[in-house]
Amino acid sequence: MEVLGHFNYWVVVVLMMIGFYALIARGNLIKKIVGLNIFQASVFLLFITLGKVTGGSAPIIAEGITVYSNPLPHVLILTAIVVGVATTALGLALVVRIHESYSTIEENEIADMDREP
Amino acid sequence: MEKHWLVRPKTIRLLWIVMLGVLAVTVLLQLGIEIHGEFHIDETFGFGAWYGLGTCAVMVIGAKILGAVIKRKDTYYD
Amino acid sequence: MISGLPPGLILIAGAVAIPFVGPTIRKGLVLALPVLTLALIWGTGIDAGTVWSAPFMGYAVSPVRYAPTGMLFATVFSIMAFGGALFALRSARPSEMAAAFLYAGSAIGVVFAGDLITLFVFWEIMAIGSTMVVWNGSSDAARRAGLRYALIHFFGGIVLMIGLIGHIEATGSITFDVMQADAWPRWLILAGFLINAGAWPLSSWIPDAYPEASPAGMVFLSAFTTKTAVFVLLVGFPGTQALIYVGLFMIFYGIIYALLENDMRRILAYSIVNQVGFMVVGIGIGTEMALNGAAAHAFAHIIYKGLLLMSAGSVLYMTGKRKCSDLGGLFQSMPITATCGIIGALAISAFPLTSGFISKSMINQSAADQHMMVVWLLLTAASAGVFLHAGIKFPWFVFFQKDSGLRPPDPPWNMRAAMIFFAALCLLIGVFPQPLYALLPAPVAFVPYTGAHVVGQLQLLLFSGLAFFLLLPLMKRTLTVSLDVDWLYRRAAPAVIAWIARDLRELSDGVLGGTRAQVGSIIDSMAHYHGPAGLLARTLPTGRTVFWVLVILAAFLVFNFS
Amino acid sequence: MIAQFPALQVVIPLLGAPLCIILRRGALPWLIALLVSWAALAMAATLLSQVADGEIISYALGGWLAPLGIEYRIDTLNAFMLLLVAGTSSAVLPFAYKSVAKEIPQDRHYLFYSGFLLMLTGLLGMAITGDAFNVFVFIEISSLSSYAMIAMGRDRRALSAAFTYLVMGTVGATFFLIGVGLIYAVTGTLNMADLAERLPPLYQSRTVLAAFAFISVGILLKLALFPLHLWLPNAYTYAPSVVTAFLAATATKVAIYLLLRFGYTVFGAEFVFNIVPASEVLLTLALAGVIIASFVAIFQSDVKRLLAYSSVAQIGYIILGISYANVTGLTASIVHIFNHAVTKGALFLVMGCVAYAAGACRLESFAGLGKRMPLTMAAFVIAGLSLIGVPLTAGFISKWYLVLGAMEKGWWPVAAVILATSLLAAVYVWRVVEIAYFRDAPADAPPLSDPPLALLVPTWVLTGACVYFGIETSLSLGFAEQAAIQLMGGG
Repeated sequence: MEVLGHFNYWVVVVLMMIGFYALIARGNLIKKIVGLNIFQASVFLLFITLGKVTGGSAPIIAEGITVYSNPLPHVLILTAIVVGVATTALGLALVVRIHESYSTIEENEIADMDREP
Repeated sequence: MEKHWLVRPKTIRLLWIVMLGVLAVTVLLQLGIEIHGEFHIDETFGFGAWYGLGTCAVMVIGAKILGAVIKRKDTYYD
Repeated sequence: MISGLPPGLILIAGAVAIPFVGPTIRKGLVLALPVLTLALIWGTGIDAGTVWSAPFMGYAVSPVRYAPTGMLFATVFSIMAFGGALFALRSARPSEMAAAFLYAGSAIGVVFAGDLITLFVFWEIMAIGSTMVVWNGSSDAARRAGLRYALIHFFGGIVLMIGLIGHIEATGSITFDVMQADAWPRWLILAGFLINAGAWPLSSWIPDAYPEASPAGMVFLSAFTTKTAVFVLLVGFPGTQALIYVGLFMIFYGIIYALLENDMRRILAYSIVNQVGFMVVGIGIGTEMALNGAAAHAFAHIIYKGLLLMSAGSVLYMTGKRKCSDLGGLFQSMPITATCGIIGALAISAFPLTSGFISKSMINQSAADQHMMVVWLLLTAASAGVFLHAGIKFPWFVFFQKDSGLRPPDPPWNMRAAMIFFAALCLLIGVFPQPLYALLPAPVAFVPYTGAHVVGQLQLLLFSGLAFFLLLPLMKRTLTVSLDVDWLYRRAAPAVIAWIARDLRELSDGVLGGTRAQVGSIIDSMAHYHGPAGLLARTLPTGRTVFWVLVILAAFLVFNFS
Repeated sequence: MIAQFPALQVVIPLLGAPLCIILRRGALPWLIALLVSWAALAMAATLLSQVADGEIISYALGGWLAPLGIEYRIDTLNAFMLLLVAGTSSAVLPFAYKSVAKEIPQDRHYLFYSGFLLMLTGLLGMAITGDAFNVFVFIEISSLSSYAMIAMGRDRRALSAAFTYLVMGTVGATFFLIGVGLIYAVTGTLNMADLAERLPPLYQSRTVLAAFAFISVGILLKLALFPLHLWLPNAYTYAPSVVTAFLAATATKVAIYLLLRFGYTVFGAEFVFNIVPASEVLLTLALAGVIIASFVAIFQSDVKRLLAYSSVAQIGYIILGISYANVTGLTASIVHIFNHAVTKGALFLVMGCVAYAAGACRLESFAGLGKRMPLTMAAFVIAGLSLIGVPLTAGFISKWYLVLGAMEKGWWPVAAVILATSLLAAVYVWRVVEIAYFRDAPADAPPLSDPPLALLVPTWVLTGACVYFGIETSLSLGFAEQAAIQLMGGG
């Protein structure tokens, strides 16, 4: 089945859409951050599966192993995960401050409070 | 209060007479001066006089007619 | 080294310095700088040609080019700056004086420009300087008229800039020289020039904005913008036939509107259009004599129009009134102002022995020499019309007519001195035309004072005078303004926009099912779409923003794969 | 030593950030930030002088050679951007001392300067690196720090603005990452120079097409091209004055640099303009942005917000120049990146001065400022003229080249739009000037005067630069032209 051949891509796409849906449709700021995380996770998955070679082993030189997975995407994603964690942390910190100032974390209510008189 | 000499009716009447006299002189002067025009019309006798009088009348009346259409109170844009 | 300095820079530097010096130094400065400019212009000499070039924006620009026409205009501009400064010495605020000097300096910059880029740069600075002069009229009307003025000149600048860049792109040359109006870049350049010349239909900015300036401000305004436009037309488009028709239209437009006008300074503003029309016709005819005539007429015009506006400015300054219907009988208490005003009026009407006679005759004569009978007849009729609308109407209604009961004295000494200086110049040039003729770009073989000429002109003018007094009942002053093209952007366009905006609003209200109250004004309707909480500026929730991202991404992908 | 400048350019600001946190007392963090920024400026100037003759510096980070190691690759465009970023931060940091003291609580100053240096690091890194993934890392460094910096604004709306920016910025950066992943999948390299060699045979590949779409949308979001600009107005309006000035002058500009770098160097002009209809897409969005954002700016009641929308319009101009796909248009874009940075920097510093004195930047608070803060408002007028594009200001140079480029293409309606929208710029600048000079302050207004010299001098340095670069163009225009030729020539 050609369409299902690259099932990893399908997983990525589905995760990405779930993430976007949360971003677009949810007014709760924390849910938005969760959506953002799912979206990012889908991209991490994309990179990781790109580097995986079927039947390949971890890239450690050892006797009798000739097929290795590509380690570079995995290394890159380590960096990206760090960035993602930092973003989440910052986002949550902002939500805390927003809650302190507005006493709500619903986007609509915040927008209503901000509307120019 | 005595009116300024220039605006007394007597002076004004005198000014009209002087002016008509000057007008006559300018036209008559043409008798002594040969005019070389580029066109025929400008060689006619007293061309400046009749042409000036005529065109001015046309312009004033033309302005009057146009004015009837485009004049507005001067507070129009305020 | 000093000879390489762009002469306009002296006045511009003065403009920068004026706000920062004390009143005594300022007075000395504003009188000395124009003289210094004149000395620099003539100290360097015509043979200097293009003095230097410098790299700018990847082109070699030549900001200083000495050429006869430019020097003639620069000379009269310096004289005007001096006379205007003398007139404004006590009444003008520092900001107004600075604006006027920026304006005058950039006008001189234009006439010395050796290339189109320098020309454009000074052209735009001139627009800024003149707008600031209008704003210094310091009334609410001045502010609004100044904004309209600025927008029109900004628009003119846009037209000119598109033309210039198109021209430079097509020819690869930035030299400012004779051009043929044969392709759209040149047409746009010509249009840009004509907007500044006050050509119809974009002429109403002159009577709209100029009379809102201060008494001294309008003296400056009358001199530079339209005359630099005449200068660039003279250098760039001599002999362009379309200009004859444009000019003739300007002439009669000016006369008719001036005849209908009640405000004395608006009368004079319309007569600027009329006089520039004569110059434009001369440029359109394009023979050596016609071009000489246009240049000489510009020279003479700046001085007598300055004089007329000084006279009108003095009346306004002393009485605070500018409507003919409020004025009259002032000759009794303002004899110097009245006399000088009459001399200016005679000069603009080209009475023999005044400067207007020896310059305008050249244009009329060149039309005759080219056997353009219709043009000649129209010009002759127009000469009579000038006497009618400016030569008699202005002094008659302001200084004579009925007695308004006003008895203001003549203005302060500096204003009187400026008027007497200019009145003397009008007469001197009229009696001794040779020095002016020597300045003209081409050698002059024209003899103004022939018997036939003088008699013909006297007949024409005196009989128009007769017509004026005979038709006086038809010219009763009314408290009116006349609609002009500016009606389109002051009344019609806003109304149309308001109408469309209202319709759009109804539409959107209908679609949204809203019951928002109808607010008629344009601003409100526009703000509906563009305001802080408007559709296009609203702080969108994050979700909708992300949605847009996806739309653009999808568009990109569709585009890419199709 | 000079040979190590490419690395030091990024490393010194990066080390300065924790230093600010360690030495948190008094004015020390500010001093560190200032010195670091000036050092960065000196290094950027040196690098620019080294590549001025068209040479390209390649620097292998940590001694790992490209294509496996990270390469810093500096040509005229990179060096020009480095100079712009370091120059702007060097000009606004002296301003920061008093402005930050007024706008941000004392106990957070060291965090502010630390964050500022991180922002600087990120932007310098984006401009200098020759590695596609490294770009992502630097984007995130600069973005994360700028979210935090924006949230430091006094108004609580700064928080929601920062949050929106965080979401949008992350989405943009992640899109960029997806694109990079896709081209890595087909080429097996992340080095830009290497990619440039390996991509041409793959131009028809769907993966490459998709990668281009993701990367462009990601970058367009970061550079706030209409209609992806929605995060920008609030972020600029509510951020602290210094941050707004710095971000407006550099952040979107570096993103535009990335667009140029990926468009011309990585994918290649042939791909971008002939295979993908990027020219048409960019032209449409840019024109829409210029017109709509200019109109929106006219109707704003907060001057900072007005200027923010004007930034969106100006970004439209820059993208317009790119869409011409000729050397003149590209030159116009690059020179406008520079000129607009100088102009907007000056204008937002003026806003900083007004905020310092009057506390707010709403239109009403400008009433009578022409008399009460003459030097500040004079700077506004001059920088405003540059924004409009009046001759002898920097803005005119860009406008001229933008129109010239349009004419070369024969797109004279586009030229007309450019010039007509500068009329709109005149209107929105005029609205502020009118209130400042023609409307008197309310009778009960507290007395105001020009801010202290510490604020005025930096403002006037940038204002002076608006005029200087309008007359002496060999630096701005000269390097822009060289960079444009290098990009177009595939160098």
